[in-house]
Amino acid sequence: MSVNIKEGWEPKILAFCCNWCTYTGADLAGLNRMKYPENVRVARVPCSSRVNPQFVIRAFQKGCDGVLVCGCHPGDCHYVTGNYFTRRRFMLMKKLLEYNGIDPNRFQARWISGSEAAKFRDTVTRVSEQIKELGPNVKFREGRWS
Amino acid sequence: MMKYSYFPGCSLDATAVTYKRSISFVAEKIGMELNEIPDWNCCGATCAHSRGKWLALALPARNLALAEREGLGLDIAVPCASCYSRMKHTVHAARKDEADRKKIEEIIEMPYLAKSDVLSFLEIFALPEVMKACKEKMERSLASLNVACYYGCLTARPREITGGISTENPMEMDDIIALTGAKPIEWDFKTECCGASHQVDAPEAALPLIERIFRNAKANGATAIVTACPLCNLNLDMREEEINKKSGTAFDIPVYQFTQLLAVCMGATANEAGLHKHFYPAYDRINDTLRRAGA
Amino acid sequence: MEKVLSKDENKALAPKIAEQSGVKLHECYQCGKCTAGCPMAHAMDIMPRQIVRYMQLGMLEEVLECKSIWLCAACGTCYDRCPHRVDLTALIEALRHEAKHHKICAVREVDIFTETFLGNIKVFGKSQEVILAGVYNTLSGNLLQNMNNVPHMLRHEMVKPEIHGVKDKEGVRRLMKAALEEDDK
Amino acid sequence: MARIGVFICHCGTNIAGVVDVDEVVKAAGKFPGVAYATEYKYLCSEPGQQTIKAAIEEHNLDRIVIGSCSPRMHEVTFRKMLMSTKINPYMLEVANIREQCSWVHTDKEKATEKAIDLTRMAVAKVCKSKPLFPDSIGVTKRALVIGGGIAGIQAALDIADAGYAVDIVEKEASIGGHMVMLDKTFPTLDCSACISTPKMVEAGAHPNVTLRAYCEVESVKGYVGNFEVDIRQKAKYVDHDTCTGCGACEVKCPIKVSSAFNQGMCDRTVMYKPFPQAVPSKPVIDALNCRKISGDGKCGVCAAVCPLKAVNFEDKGEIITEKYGAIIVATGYELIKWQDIYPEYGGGRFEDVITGIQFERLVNASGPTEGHIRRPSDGAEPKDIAIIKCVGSRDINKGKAYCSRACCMYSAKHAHQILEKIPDGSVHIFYMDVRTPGKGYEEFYDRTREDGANYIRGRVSKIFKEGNKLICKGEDTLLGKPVSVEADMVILETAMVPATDISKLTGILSIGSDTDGWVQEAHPKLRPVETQTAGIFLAGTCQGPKDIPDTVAQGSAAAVKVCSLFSKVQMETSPIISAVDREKCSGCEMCIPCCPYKAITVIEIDMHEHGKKVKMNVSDVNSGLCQGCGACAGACRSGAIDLKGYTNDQILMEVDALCL
Repeated sequence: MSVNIKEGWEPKILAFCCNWCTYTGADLAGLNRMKYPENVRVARVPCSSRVNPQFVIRAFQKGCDGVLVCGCHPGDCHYVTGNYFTRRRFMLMKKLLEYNGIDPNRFQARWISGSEAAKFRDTVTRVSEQIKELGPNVKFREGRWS
Repeated sequence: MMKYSYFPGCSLDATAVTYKRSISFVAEKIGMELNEIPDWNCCGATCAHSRGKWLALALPARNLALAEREGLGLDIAVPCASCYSRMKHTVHAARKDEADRKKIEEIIEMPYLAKSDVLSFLEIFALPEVMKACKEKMERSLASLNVACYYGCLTARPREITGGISTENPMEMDDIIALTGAKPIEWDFKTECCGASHQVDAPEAALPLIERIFRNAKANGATAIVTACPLCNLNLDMREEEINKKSGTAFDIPVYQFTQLLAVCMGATANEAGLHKHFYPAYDRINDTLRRAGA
Repeated sequence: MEKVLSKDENKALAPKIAEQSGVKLHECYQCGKCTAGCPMAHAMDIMPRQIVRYMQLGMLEEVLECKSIWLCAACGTCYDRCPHRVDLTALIEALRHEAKHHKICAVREVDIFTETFLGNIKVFGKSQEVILAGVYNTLSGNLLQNMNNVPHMLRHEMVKPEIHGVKDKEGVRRLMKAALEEDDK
Repeated sequence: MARIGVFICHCGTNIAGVVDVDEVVKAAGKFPGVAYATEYKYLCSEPGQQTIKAAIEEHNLDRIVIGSCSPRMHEVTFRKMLMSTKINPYMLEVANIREQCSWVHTDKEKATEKAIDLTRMAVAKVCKSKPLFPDSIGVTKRALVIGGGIAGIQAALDIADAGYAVDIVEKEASIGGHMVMLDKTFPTLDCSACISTPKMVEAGAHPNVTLRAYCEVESVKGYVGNFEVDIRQKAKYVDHDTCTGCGACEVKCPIKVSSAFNQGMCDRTVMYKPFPQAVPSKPVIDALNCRKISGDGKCGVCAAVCPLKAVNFEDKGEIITEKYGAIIVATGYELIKWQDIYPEYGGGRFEDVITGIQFERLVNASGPTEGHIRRPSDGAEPKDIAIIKCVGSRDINKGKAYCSRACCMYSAKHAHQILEKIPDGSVHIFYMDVRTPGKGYEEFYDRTREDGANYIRGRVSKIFKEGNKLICKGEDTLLGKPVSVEADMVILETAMVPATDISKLTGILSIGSDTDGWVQEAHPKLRPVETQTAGIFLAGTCQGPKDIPDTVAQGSAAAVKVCSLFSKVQMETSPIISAVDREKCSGCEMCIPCCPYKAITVIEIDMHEHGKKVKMNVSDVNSGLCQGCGACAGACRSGAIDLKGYTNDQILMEVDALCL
């Protein structure tokens, strides 16, 4: 995928969404025909704690411009303690990305419940705008050899 | 520290002489410093915002900017509910939207950063520090006086702009009046409008607004009504006689400013508290109450 | 002849005025709580609720020509108690500006009072109550209004001969001119 | 090499209206491993599923990708379909190109490109899928119903009649909930006690029903079929086994407090039964107000007069732990605290401004006034009564946005009862709409107007007192005129809101609640009595405002869900659970603290290392306990423990596919 920052460049953002809360919220946003930018691709996971930090690094390595991890609000997790692990893991992840020279704002975590359709739309819209400002993720792409 | 910039408002130098005298007496007595804003202008009251949005924002802005230029960095004390409301609207608009603040600066040709807050006399006298100061200065009691505290509409509404007291059943003035030993009664027209300038430009339509205030106060056993605004006071005090004649009611409820009752209890003479300056005779009710309370 | 709603040409003007005053007309479901609480409703020709109804249907002239927008005392009760937070006070304020723009005013006295009051500020920078009352009475034609209170006012120095206006009268006048230009844009 | 079949659904125009389906099929055809790609108008329909089955045979496919609506809608449908083919139901991936693509985007080109990306991710993931086979575990054939109102009672009785054991946990001293407080019920006006007390007695006496009154749920562990629940039995200070409910102690108890059951309209003794027809019909001591227990200790009259020595002041209550297979939440509603949010209606200062339920107690024969309508301030019979509807409902400024559904009918009933009991009385009802959605409801509304109730369309703005009259200022919006009513008493029909401690319970059960705090149902239309969590169901007003007919219907509905769960000898468990690859596991035990169900343990196994037999500690997953959250797989550094259905490989392939 050639990387030329041409006008109208659209960021590619991967969002890991937990099946019980955020994925449901996203579906509800669809049910209510809410509109949001097209550049987020959702990958469904049973719980936000399923997201191994290696997946996030792999996404950036393969050229993703932004990664979003969404789950239930702390205390509401369907698996009781899942999102506590998510929270701890991804505070460290922000530091790791900074250490690697990736702008930590490319990676964000949000708590979105099954009934917060509007919050999902607003999160996707805001994150897309933020990533668009940051521009394409050239850091890893140049290093890629495939 | 009880130090404020002070915006008296046009009516204090005219019909609201009772308010002006009692404020200066009480302020001096409890050591409250009121620095009058130099060369202040009229806030525009209802007429400005009836005519235009920017006129309504600009007129109070000049006063706020003058206070800011003084550099004292004090909050602004405002005795009149209408001036208070208009200045609060300007501060709210300036703080909410940077573009509006800049446009106000352009219109008034002065810098205005909306740093200091605007406080009504009610909010100031309800502060614990001021309440304590007043309590210490109490010399006499108005024990048997049943007072209906009338807040008027602009001190309470709109909520998000005044941001202070309850819009239906506020208690600030009740607590202040309780300091004098008088009994603030429970009644239902605390924040119902008195008609303000409509008493002049639409008198027949507006007069019932005052009658129903008196009727509810009387029904709940009030022997005095207390206000915290020159215009509410004027409308109630000046028209009680007129209503008794027109509607055949027998309201006998004098109307005071809350600072007058504080002044009387702090030892002010009838003259210093302006008790002889009311349209509806107000001296006797205070005098009898003080005697009965053994002043 | 009935009102043809679909064909009204200045139908777009009503929503624009509402939007300027931050009011979403569709939010009002005509419950009547504003009229019920309005202190001046008894004297109004169309009820506060009906003002919103006319605006919802884009029927702007009826609202601009009504007495209600001038009898409103701007006390804010309607907005405070409205179950859908429709700011009727702001809407009526905007309608007054629009009516003034079209030189329509169904309650002449209110307009005379406003103009006299603002005239006072333009001249003195402050509102001189005695001049305000005098000029208003003459212009409005009810010469003896409140005259019975004048003796009392004189005796108790509520009304003083000397006029203490603002020193920087010129500054206040410039400010008012600039603000009104902005308003009349 | 995998032979994948890709099927893109039009869903009528829901998908095809925005996404160019043919483009997606063309692109999908070129993805690695795809042997056949096509599209169809309605894949979830019977003919749609037939086309897929035919294609599987014809092109000898071994895994399927479906681009359609959300997997949460039809993944189960397509898995059931695959059961009748040679393909394992878990060799399936669904790309969500409706709720998360066509419905939320307008730009056709970008939406199509996104649909292609989502399909490419699904195809990449399905390449790494492996056949999975569900396990099965035992089911405890005992149900727990939380809440003893009519919903809980109905559910418990239906479960008990189906032959299964069921416990009702009720936090008050008696079951009955709000319904038993009512006098009559609309639209047939049959007396509420006459139809609910028999049900209460039946529940009290049913061999399969265990009544746990004055209890609260402390904690819930486990999962569907195998819940372990700690129930706190609050201290009753009366041994209900020996006590016969003779009531001697109640009569003698010297201290009186406001009766919550009678909505504060009268007092009750501290040793009390909430109401005469209480079930269990044995008293408890309200410890907080008891002089003996929390006062100066100088009392004990009840113990003295009790012929059976059933009173025990040392009772500390206890924690009972029970195993259950299913839980039904039926905790009901409360009325909004209107006093705090409506100062313009007096904010509670006027004694004669009461709520609808307070009026029900006034007009109820076993209420504080034995059914005579007397106003609280002076006990006089009110002649002119005003009823104000939607107090707290349909009001985003001070109350709740929603409509509370039942008040239109129960206010008409109040009007009817007033006009029946006070012949020369008058009733004015301030309304905005009269919503009569049930059978016989509109006819009941007609009859109320026939009885002489005056309906005035408009909200009341203010209630104030003059003399002993309450003035209600309103507007008749049909006339366009301000009107007011001078009333002797005012009834506010206040909004229903969730019970105050519902958030504690939803936390314990880790089930969701919606933005207003009501328990979140799995799907508002298709799964109204289930929650997101398998094995936990709901019934009645805990899910949202509703009237008694709907509540009872939901009670029975939830019961049948429980019975269908209990009808299975073994319960199939989801095969999407974790498993450990012992070759890779270093025994670091990082995964163990991550598991909320304590499904991972360390075991010792024999391994061969460089030819020598060696003992090694590795993790092991108990397939019964694991619920498939994947927290362990997220923590494992060596990728030894992995979640079937969402393996590391599958997700990494998804990520790679996105970034091509």
